[in-house]
Amino acid sequence: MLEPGLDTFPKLALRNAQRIPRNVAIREKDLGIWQAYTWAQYVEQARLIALGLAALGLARGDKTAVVGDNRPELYWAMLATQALGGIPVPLYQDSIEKEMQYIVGHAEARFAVVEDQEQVDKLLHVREQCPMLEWIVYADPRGLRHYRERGLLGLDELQERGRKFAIDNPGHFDREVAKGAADDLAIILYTSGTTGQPKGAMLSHRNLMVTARNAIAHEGLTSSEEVLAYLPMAWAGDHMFSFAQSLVAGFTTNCPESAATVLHDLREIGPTYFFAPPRIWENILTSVMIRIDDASWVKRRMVHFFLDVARRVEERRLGRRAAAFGDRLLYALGRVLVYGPLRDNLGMRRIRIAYTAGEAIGPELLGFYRSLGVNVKQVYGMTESSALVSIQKDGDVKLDTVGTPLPEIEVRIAASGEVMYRGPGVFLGYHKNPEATAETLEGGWVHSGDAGVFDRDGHLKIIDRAKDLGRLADGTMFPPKYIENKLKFSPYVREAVCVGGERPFVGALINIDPGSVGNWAERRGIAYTSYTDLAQKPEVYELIRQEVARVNRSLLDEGPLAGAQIRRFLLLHKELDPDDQEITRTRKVRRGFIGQKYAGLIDALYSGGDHVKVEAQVTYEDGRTGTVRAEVRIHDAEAFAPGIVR
Amino acid sequence: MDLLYAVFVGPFRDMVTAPTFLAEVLIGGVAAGLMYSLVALGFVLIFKASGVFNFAQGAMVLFSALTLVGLMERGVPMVLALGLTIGVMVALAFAIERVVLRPLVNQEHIILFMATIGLNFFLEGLGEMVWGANVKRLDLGIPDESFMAAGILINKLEMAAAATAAILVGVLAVFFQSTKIGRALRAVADDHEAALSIGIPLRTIWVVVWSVAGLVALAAGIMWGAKSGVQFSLSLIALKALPVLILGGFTSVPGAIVGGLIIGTGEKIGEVYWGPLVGGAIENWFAYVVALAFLLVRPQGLFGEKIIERV
Amino acid sequence: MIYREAGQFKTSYAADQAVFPIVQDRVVVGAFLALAFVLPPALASEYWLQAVLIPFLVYAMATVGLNLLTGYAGQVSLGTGGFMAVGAYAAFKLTTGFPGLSILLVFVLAGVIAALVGIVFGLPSLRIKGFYLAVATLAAQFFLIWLFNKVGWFVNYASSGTITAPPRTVMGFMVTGPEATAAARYVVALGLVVVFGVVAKNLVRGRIGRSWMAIRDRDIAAEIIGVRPLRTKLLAFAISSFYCGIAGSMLVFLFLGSAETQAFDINQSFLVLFMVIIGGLGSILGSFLGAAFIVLTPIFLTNAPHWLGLDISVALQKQIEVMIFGGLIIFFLIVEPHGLARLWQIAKEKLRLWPFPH
Amino acid sequence: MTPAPPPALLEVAGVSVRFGAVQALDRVSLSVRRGEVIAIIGPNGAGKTTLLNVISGFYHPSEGHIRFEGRDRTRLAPYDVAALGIARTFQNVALFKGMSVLDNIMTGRLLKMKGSFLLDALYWGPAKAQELEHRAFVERIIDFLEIQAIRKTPAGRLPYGLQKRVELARALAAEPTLLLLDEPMAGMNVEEKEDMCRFILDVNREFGTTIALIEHDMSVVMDISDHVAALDYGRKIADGTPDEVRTDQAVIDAYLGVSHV
Repeated sequence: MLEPGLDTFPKLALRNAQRIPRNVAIREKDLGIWQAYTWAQYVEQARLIALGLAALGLARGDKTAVVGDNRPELYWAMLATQALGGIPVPLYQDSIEKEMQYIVGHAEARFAVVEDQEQVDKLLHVREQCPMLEWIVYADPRGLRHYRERGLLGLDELQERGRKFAIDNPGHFDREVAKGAADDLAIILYTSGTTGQPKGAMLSHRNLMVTARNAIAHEGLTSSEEVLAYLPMAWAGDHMFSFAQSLVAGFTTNCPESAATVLHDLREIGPTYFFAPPRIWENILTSVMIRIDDASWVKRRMVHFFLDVARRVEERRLGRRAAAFGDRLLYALGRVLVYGPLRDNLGMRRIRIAYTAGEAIGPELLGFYRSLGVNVKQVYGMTESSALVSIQKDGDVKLDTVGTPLPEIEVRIAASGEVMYRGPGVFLGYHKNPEATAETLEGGWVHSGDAGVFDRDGHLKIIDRAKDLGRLADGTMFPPKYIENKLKFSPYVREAVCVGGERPFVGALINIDPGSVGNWAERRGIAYTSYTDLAQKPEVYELIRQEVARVNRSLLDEGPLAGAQIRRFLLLHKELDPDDQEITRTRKVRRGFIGQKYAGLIDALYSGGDHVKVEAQVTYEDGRTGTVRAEVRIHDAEAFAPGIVR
Repeated sequence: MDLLYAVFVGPFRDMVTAPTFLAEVLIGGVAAGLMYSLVALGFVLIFKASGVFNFAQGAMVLFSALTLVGLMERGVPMVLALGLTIGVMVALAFAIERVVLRPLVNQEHIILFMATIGLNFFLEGLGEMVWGANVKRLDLGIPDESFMAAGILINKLEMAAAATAAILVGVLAVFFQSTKIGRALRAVADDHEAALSIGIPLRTIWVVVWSVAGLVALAAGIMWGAKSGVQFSLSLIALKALPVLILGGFTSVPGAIVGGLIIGTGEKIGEVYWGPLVGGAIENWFAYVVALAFLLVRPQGLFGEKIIERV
Repeated sequence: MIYREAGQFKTSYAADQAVFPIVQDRVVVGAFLALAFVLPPALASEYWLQAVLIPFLVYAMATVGLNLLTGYAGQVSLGTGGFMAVGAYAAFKLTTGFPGLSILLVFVLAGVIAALVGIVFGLPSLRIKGFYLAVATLAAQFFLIWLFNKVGWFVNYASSGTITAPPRTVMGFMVTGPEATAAARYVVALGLVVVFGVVAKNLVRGRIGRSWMAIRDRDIAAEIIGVRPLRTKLLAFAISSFYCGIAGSMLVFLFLGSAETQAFDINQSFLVLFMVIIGGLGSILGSFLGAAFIVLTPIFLTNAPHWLGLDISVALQKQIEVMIFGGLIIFFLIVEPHGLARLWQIAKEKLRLWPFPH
Repeated sequence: MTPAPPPALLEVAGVSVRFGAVQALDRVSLSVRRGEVIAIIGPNGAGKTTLLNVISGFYHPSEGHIRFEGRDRTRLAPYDVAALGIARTFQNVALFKGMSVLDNIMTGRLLKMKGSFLLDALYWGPAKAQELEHRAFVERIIDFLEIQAIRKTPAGRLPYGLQKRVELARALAAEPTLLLLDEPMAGMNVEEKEDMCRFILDVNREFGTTIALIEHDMSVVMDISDHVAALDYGRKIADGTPDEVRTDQAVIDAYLGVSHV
């Protein structure tokens, strides 16, 4: 349970400031060097912001919208709001005005602390529809010097007001913090939700702190960990790893200089505790493969040779079987020649614990990083569970499961195959949305929305989204997400959508990765102009056809899924884009929407034709829309009848 | 007081009192000046055509002389030896273009200048290795005696050298001004890429230029060698050619000749009349000081064009 | 491959601008320097000290000097030999004139005198550039050598015209003169090179270095942001001649023991120029690499034939050596105009990027 | 009564420049008020760059004189002009190719850096402190012009658009009161032009720097300049607000090329 004096994050921060005042709490790469703030400074900054917000009239229960890249100032603003009993509501920094307006209105935020002019402009437009948004505070004054809007002020001015407020109301900050209790609302995280409007999951201090503490104990994390905070602050994962666990364990959070320099900063910091959604692991792998392909023939041969050695050694290690003596020797050599330098180049050399979270990951992708010696483990959880339900324990890692539940968390499989769980981390419900809460929360148990099974070692295995788990016309099980992940392991596939519910066979709409396929085409002298043109090249179809064959071959020996091999596929004429609502901000496929929008394409898959005309509406970055017309080819895939030796 | 007298008045008084001696000194100066001009011509040719300050011109003078003498010592008759040496120098031009100039085509001039320094040492080593390093007599059938003409001692050999130099200058002046290749050379000198872009065959041009420079070097080598023997110090005269180019300007053929004469006579007079005052042997630095003084006044030399820095 | 850069981030500008920002480099260089002071005096043979290490240090000092002038400030100079001579003769006059002076102070004062002479011959650099400036430095070279030859005062009217290093001690050790052991002379030379190497590195990475490089790369752009051309160029001449002056005095006092003007002729200027070009224009490290390369090549050439079993005459060897030097200059200018320093840098970058391509 | 206009920061009075027979500038007079953005337009060869060069001190006018902040400085050398607080960029980028972007910008700080030579040699104490202090200032400019990613790349290797931005950074590093930009947007694509316009306006607003720029793209001139002067054949043919100059017949003729009889 939580000690009474330490049951909210502000109290925790004050304890850190006493116990480890000189430890570095947070760093930010700015003006060329890493500026560091100790826990004492972290609390001092948050205190001044809190007093400033109090001066502006922030009362207990008020909401503060927080928008922008990962910045110390924004983390302090969250803690400051909580200190006054307010509730921070982080938003995705790249969300367009329409989305922001819904969330700010729904959460009735009176205050907003944002990063820079870009976010200020958006919020000023949002304020026309949401009059309750009184105060907007910006951290970076760049370009805002001449703004004269009411209720707009800089962070320094806010802290200045805080100092004056502190003189008039001595002890106000400490009194408000003391009022905080474990079950107060700590934060509202709007889930990107694959269907309909975003839902605001309410999480209490207890939810987050108990989950954080259990995970820290479970994994043996210490106060000397280094974490890179680069994922959107509105994502439950970032909040758990970069805010909750940082406060509980006292380790250091590092904010990159800008979105463009993340990989460079990753190498500079060399974090010891790292987490990323599967698409980041995919992107890094793709960039590694492209750079290796550009190397000289000798170096290329050497790297691929040692990667194969590592894969063999890792497979044996996972199966707890000793690797062949020769392989062990080669692996030792490989560590000096390839794995060590590769990890060092990627900034992963110091990683003790790494998670892949947010979505299911292809086993081959996870296996690749583990074979290099990066201790990546799959983690299962969602916003409604304070991000963590189950973790793979060191030494008990499998490529295709999500490990065992954390202490104090029970997990069971409902009759429909849906995963249900209960525990201290379960959220309080959806903000102002009792129907959705009732749908998801049943007597303490949460409907995860994922279909899964327990394997013999008690590991939970997530197969697919519960509602997406389909059946083919002939009843064979059809897990679209599972198959899509296998397709996405290939560096040439960026996104894939499998269809097949109540259909004779499985079909796939595939998004090629313009970067790697473009590079592949250039090396073969295939000239192409646009993305659409590249996607329709016969050679590219042949390339993807081999990838589909690889997936079909791996589905062959998955027992019940053998029947779900992909029979026909097409390459989409445009990239699926969050601005067109085809995928969410964290790039999860919105199956329902795509089912309607590309119904023509899907029917063509099953009509036996070898091409189909398509006309699709596209929204550009500045909100204007345009139409893309293209002729899309359809190909049969090479499938394998069960029993044929691979 | 007598120091001022000794520096400013004394020498002039000596000159007036001994005109014949003065004439002889002058002729000696002219002869040396012509030698400098011959070497300087080689520099001007290459600089005019490729913008490269060919530091190796001195080594080419030595190399050509060594080859000629080496062949003659092997019993090859002079005319044939001359022909063979010319062949060698043209081959050398091909080699230099292929190995050194082509890879460095549009590098800055400082890089090319340093490359020719490397070339200079390479040729010195090669020449000595092939033909040995001892001093060799080179007789051209022109006896090295002098005869009295109107009371002035004139050396036959120097006259021959003067004649050769004059002929060469005439040929080169015509070559540059009016022949097709001449104009192409001037274009290449301004800007390699521009010349390439209008179809001037840069490679052939450079081979032609370096071959001609090789021949001029051979001529200088012969004259110089005949006068003071073919030995290592020949390549040092390249350094002496620098002041000549400063005076005459790097790009003008007549300038090289006039510059050579000024430096040659200036040195001799300086040595004879002012030398004793400061212990003599001022020959080896006097030329540079003169050139330096001249540079401060007119950085681009007598005939060179003013270099305007385009902003 | 050997680099472990993950986790080495900079929290201060001082750290970011350090000469060796990466820990691995700092460790290697630190260890190397420590060993350089300890191992050779203890283990190296007399031959290695006298014929290889001491000349390397002397020429390294001169090369750093010339590199500051030609590599960083872009002013071509063929007068290195002359300025070294100034240093040597100044040191000789100082030691004979003021026996009490400590030898280290003599070296520095010799450098200062050379610097003053350098400024005089640097004056023309305001009006003339490039090759033309080479003439001014040639004038310096020939004039200075002629001066030391002709004027007896410089050699204290010794009939032989040579200057010899009188015995001097530093902290009780005999470092110059006949009794000074090679090891003692080596340590003093190394001390000087390290100290002034660091000074050169500091100058180059600070505002002075930047103003030199600005003049070198685009003098009109330099002028418009406040760089005064003459003052910058003269500073370059002065500092460069300071280093050459010290190198000259080291040549006599710590290496040869005695010398005449012939030891500082135009060939010395070319030799040091080779070291700068092959080593790498505009790189302090390049100066050391160039000096080492040019000092070691002849030694390698003298021994190589014996190893290969064919013995060639000394003369032929000398000629091959000159050919190789000339050939190498051309090779380097084609393959890598920035010399060994650039090759070293590329090798290092390859190691840091391993296994990715450079 | 509109308040008296603020004293001119820069006063060019009857300046002429002649190269041999070529009359590059012919009795040009121009006044630049403090804090304004003035665009100098005109067909090629109108003498725009020559005017900038005269102000920068590369050429000395054959007649007329130039006053800066009220003091006459007609015959100053370029580095004295820089010391007055005038910085500039060049038409075809004059970066120091051998130095990194950071060093290029740090050279802009040379006028602000003093200190003794000896301390520089030791890179110790005040010399080191000064170096780090100026580095911190330069970092703000790097952040301002969003060139953090190319901080350590050699200037010679950058694409054209970025080189222009680094040159602007170097000029800003000198904290000028007057900034002369010679076609800052030549050869840039639309996006780069928008960025450069934003930077120029930010410099004018955030630092209050007076800016004189040569520009051909009339849409840019209209957008960002408060005051426009037009030159043709070395003579000033128009001077006023952007709209006045755009509709001025002499300017239209100059651009459309009426035969100069």
